[in-house]
Amino acid sequence: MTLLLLLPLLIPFLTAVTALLAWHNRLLQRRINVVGAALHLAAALGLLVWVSREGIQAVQIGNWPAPFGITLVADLFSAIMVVMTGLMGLTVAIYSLGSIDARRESFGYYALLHTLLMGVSGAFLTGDIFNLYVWFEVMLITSFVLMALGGSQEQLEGALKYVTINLLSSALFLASVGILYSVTGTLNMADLARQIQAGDTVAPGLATVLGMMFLVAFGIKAGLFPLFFWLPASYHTPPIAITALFSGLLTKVGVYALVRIFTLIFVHDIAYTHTLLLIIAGLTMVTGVLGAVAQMEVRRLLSFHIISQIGYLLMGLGLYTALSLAGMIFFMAHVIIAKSALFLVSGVIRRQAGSYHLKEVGGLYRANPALAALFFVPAMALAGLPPLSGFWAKLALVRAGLETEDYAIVAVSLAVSLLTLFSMTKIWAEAFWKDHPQPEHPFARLAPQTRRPLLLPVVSLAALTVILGVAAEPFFALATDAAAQLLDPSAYIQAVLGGGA
Amino acid sequence: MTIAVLSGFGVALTAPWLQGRLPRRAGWLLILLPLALTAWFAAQLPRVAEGTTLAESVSWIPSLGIDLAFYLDGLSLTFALLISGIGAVVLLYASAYLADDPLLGRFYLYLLVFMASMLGTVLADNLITLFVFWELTSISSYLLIGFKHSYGTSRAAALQALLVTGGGGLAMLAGLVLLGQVAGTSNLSSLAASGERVRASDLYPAILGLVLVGAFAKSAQFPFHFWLPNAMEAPTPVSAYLHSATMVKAGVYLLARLSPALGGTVEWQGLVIGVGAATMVLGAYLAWQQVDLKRILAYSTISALGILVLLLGVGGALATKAALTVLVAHSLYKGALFLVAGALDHETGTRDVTQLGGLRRAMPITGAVALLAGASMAGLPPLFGFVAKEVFYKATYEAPDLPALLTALAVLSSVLTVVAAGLVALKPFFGVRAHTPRHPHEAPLRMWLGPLFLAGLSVLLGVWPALVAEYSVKPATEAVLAGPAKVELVLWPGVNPVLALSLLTLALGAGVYVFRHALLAWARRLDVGKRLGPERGYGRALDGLLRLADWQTDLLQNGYLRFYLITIVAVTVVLVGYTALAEADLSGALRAPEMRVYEGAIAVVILAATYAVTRAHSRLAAVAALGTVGYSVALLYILFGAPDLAMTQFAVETLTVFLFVLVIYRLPRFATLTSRMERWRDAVIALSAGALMTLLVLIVTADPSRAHVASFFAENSVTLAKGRNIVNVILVDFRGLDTLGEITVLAVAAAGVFALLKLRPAQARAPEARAERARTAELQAVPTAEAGADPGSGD
Amino acid sequence: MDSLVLRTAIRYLLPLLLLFSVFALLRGHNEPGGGFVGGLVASSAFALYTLAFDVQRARQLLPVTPRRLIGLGLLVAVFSGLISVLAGDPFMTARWDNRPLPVVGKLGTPLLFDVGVYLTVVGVVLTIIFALAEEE
Amino acid sequence: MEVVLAVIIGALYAAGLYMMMRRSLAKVVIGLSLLSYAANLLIFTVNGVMRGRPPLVPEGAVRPVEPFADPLPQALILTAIVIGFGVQAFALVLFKRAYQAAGTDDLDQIRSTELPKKSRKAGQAQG
Repeated sequence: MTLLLLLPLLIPFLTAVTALLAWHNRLLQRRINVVGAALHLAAALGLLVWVSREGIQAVQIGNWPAPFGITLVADLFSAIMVVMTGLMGLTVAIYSLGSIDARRESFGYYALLHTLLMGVSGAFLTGDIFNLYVWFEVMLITSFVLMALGGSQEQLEGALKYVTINLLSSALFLASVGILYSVTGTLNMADLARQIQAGDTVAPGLATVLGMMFLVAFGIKAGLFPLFFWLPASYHTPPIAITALFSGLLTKVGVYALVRIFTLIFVHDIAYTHTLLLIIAGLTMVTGVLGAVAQMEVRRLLSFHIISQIGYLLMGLGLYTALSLAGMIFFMAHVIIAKSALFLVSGVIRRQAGSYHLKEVGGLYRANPALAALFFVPAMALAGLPPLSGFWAKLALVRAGLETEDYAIVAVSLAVSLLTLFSMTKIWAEAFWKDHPQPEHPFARLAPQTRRPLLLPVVSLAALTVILGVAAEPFFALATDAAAQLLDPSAYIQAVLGGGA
Repeated sequence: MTIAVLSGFGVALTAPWLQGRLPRRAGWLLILLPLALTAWFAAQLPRVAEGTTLAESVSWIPSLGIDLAFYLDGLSLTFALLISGIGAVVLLYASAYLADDPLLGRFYLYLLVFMASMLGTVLADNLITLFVFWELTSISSYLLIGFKHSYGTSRAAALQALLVTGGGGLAMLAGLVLLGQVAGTSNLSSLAASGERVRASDLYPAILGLVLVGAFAKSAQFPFHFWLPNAMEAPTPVSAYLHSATMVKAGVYLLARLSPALGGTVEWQGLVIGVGAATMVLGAYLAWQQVDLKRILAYSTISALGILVLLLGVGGALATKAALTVLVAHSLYKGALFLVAGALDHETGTRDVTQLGGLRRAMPITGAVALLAGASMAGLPPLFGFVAKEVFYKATYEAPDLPALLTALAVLSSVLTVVAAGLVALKPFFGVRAHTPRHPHEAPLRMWLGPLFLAGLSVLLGVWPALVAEYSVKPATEAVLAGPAKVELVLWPGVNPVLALSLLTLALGAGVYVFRHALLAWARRLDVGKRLGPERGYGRALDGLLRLADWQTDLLQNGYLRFYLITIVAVTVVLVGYTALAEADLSGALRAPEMRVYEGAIAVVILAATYAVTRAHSRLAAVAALGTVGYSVALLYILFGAPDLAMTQFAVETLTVFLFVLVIYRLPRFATLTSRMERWRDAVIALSAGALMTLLVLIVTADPSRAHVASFFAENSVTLAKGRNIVNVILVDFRGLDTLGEITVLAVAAAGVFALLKLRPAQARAPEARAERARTAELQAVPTAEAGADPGSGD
Repeated sequence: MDSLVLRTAIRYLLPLLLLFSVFALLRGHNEPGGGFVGGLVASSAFALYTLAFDVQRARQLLPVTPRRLIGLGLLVAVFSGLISVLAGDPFMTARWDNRPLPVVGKLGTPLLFDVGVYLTVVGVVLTIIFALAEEE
Repeated sequence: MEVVLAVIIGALYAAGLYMMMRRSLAKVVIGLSLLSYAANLLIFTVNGVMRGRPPLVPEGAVRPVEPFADPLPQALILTAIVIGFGVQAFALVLFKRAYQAAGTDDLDQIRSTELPKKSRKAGQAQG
């Protein structure tokens, strides 16, 4: 069974290596890609089932006892995130078949895609903070390459900023890990949690300083205010499948890391750290959504919305109650699905109406009613309209905020929700309702062989936002359990370090 | 009941398909649903009239305490009947009105979704479930208002309605959640019992304010009223259904529903009566000044909604009874009149009252319907509108506070309503036959049957008001009051002051109608609404929002990488530095350096080389200085017991310098691009970051004695891991997973370099040509990233 | 960078450096060295060769393309970890053959892992250098 | 010695960040190099520098002679150096390609992906 913890890393790794070795056989790569992604999702689901049945699971790599070796550990939150990774992997893998050009395919696109999945899964599953750094780097370098793959001027310029800022973040992350090790003598996160809670090896004040360093390092990757600049500068430049994948996974790994350290390790001074998190959450929501309001290019608009949604996730973390963390986890699943669906739909908009720019498109409401529905559902989910997935997520956060009497953040989150609705209706009104600016614009029909790979992922994701909303109970119950594990890390520590340690 | 609500959604989803299959019959088939619902609800009338209530509950999201709970009492039944009954009428009407529209299927979809949501709203027993359906009515209303989606005005009106009602809805959500928390229950039916606790809570003003904002926005109360006239962009059946008979009354429903828990306080009365009265007068005042039939009706709807809110604010048996009577009367006559307006528009091609006249011969049935409904609106006996106006006047006349003022305002608005009724019901059909864009005929059967039915009901209930009193108004009033009430309605209450007021109203109304042109000119001169009205506020807010968004985005996301880096570094310094100074123990950070001479020499070399890097004027000098730093660092590693590190650093440094030389020669010479000021600013920020890191190192190294996992590695490296080089054992065994990740990074980096160099965009131009920089032209027509990826070359 | 001295020197240096790199790899478990250092030394040797001659000739020196080398290295590394999984232990649990060999010391999966690292590093550095040199 | 190393680390950070804030692409990439030296040296320093004493076990012994340098930070730094090398190599080539594509190495002019609304022609403002 412990293999289940490893498979989410091994499957994409082997898929990537196989694709690398099959360098000249594009067709084979395409097949491997889909099979690998499907297996990855299956393994992730298996892991989730296992963890939800048997509790938190850990495996000591190399059979070295924790905290000396590296531990892979899956609690419910990790397992859920790995499932989301698998889901994104599979949908994007399929969408890519119909949207990635042959040149990119023959320059290792699929190998890169799966390496990214490996890096992301590794980050979710590792129980070791330096190992987390390594997986971050795997994920980052892969995203650098995917971002630049194709070499257009836009991509290169976007990648330039993306790379520089993220390297700054990595350097800070690395330095923080070094200091953390020097003051605690351990890299194992469960062990770190124990030591900082005990407070004897490391002074709480110094621990808070370290927490701030990690906050900035992960905050850059998560796209928090005012560290998010790399995201709107670059996310709209690569092909849309890559943008969708990034939007679904990359910033979420940053958020995951923040959640992990601010529920497991740095919880000794919540009044300081988590209040700060709430303030940043509010600012991130507002600046993100205002950025979106200002955009007329669909991909840029959606990119700014990523930031705004990160604010909600951070709000759930900052409130730090069972309900808010459950809401945050549910929100995470919701936003990954809804946002990726929107990006993928915008790719189809571009194909059919000829542009990503809202001034240059229109008429899709009549030309492609199915696409209209496929946009409308995730868009409304993102805006938090009931009974779609986003509503329950926001409701949980709002309720948690009102319970803890953090009225300001609740007010901000509700106002931002309205602005989200505003910018979603902007896309709807311009791309779908409005007539096409060129009256005789021919709406490109999707060729049969691209139709299925393009629409299947979109349909599945849109359906998921509906299911997650209408039949929210099992998912929310799962999120509640996951939140309980986050709030009381003793089981996590126990699973990693064993009874006696 | 659950089925009754959910069936609507199910049927709705089949509507577009059905319309595609059976373009002629779909309407007739779909109408079966609202008819069946009407029948079912009607069948519940006797039981509910006896005081029984129906409750159903299905567990939905127990983790959040949300049930799909429904509850049927007199109040919800009255609403449910209006919703399903008028729904049937409107659906039938629309099947003719929009017969030629290719999107009719989608229209049915939205309309049925709306109907189901509206039923859900009035039947829901759970605060959150209610909100879910409430928002669904907003979104279906959005889709319906924007139904004529090609027109910018339609889209703008749809957005406006959505933002105003949706924004109110969000405030209401917060209010409802708080209410649930304070009351300790989220069941509407058990809320009344915790009324005391709610009203005594510190949060009561907040709850009240938030809930009222939501209700007022939905029910188009001042100052949120402006969205309703604009929503007349919707096809007329939509206006009739959503924007007069049902959706706008959701706010009224909520007030009625929550009044046992929230009502009766000074705050409640002040706010609700005040807003209701203002809305009532304003709506009536604006209604008769309009020329568009639908806008006249819209403003008079606003006025009627104001009356309802006012009456609920007054509270008590009499006012509540009056509110419910007006509600029913208004839904019947206003629904009919909207449909008449639609028929006129459909047949003549215009809705401008000044262009309509003398149509009674061409459109006799429509004319008759208009006359009956108009009479009810004006409050003429023996129509139901008259009965409603009587109880309305009685309620204001006998109001506990300020009866004189309220009655005066009621009369004023009713007078103007009479004028509006005249404009809608008389002007188009009598007088000189005006020339219209289309040659008018009588509307088809499906377009007069429904309105005729509604107008007929106005007559029937006017003559026999006890029917509605017993089955609807009485149980509904009891539901609102959460207790028994004596409710009777009669057509002829005898001669009393209220009757006198009614007659006065009619007389004054007739007078104003006759002299309306003169009065209109006078009123227009006085008009301040256009300049200062809340709609202007909405426009300003929207503009301001867009400007703010642009400003903020240009400020933050300005494209200058160095600005981004400066911001990030500054934030880090402030956040970490402040925390360090405020929270950490700095003692021990300051201490004297201790070192050997050769160490000092290396230190000096590193510092000098580092400085040289920043000051280098040529690329080669910079790379050389950089290399010096790297090799010196490697020397440090040797000195301090890290031979593996030193070897790796040497090797990597050599390769890095090699790469730098290969690449950097391709880049232009160094040039000083920034001003002296900017350089100083950057230097200060960079130095403070450096100082912070120095400080951190000093703090951490002040206390060197700690138990590390290192001892484990020392202990087991040879015995268990069979290696004497502990660093290597860690790399390949203890922490082999790190190394696996690391070689993955390397592999990807190599793939990336390879792809960057070998995979160029299809139409790459020579760098020299680029360097010429026809910059503007290029930016205008940026070849998109996917130029090569898309349909043409794509796969 | 046409230099006769360099060309002559590299002819003799190359085998020496390669030998040294293998030596660094094999003894890395006990003395300073290991897969990284070994791989870097080996690839530096090829880098020098490329500098002295040209990419074509450097490529001809290698039996496989650098890209294959990367794939092979990664596979070897992961395979060394999977051996223990087949035996039911956690991933990357070391397995040793207890008979010591000269120079190498004992044979075991960590050594195999290090070989994977070595191959990957050589493949990576050569991919980068060849690609860059071909740009010139 | 920690004090001196602390100053060196601070200087490396300051220089690295300063270089990254320049407008020239080449300087930014040099700054990145300095930054990674700084981070590596920081890990090395905060974990206790000890003259001599590499973490090697003498032949025949079963554990190293005390006191010895903590091997774990060394392993971390080694990993970081190698990762840094890969990433740097990529960044270098990326910057070179970006220069070729944009036709300039002035970062203030490399803004085509996010030009503010009102200044579509701002590109040549500061040539």
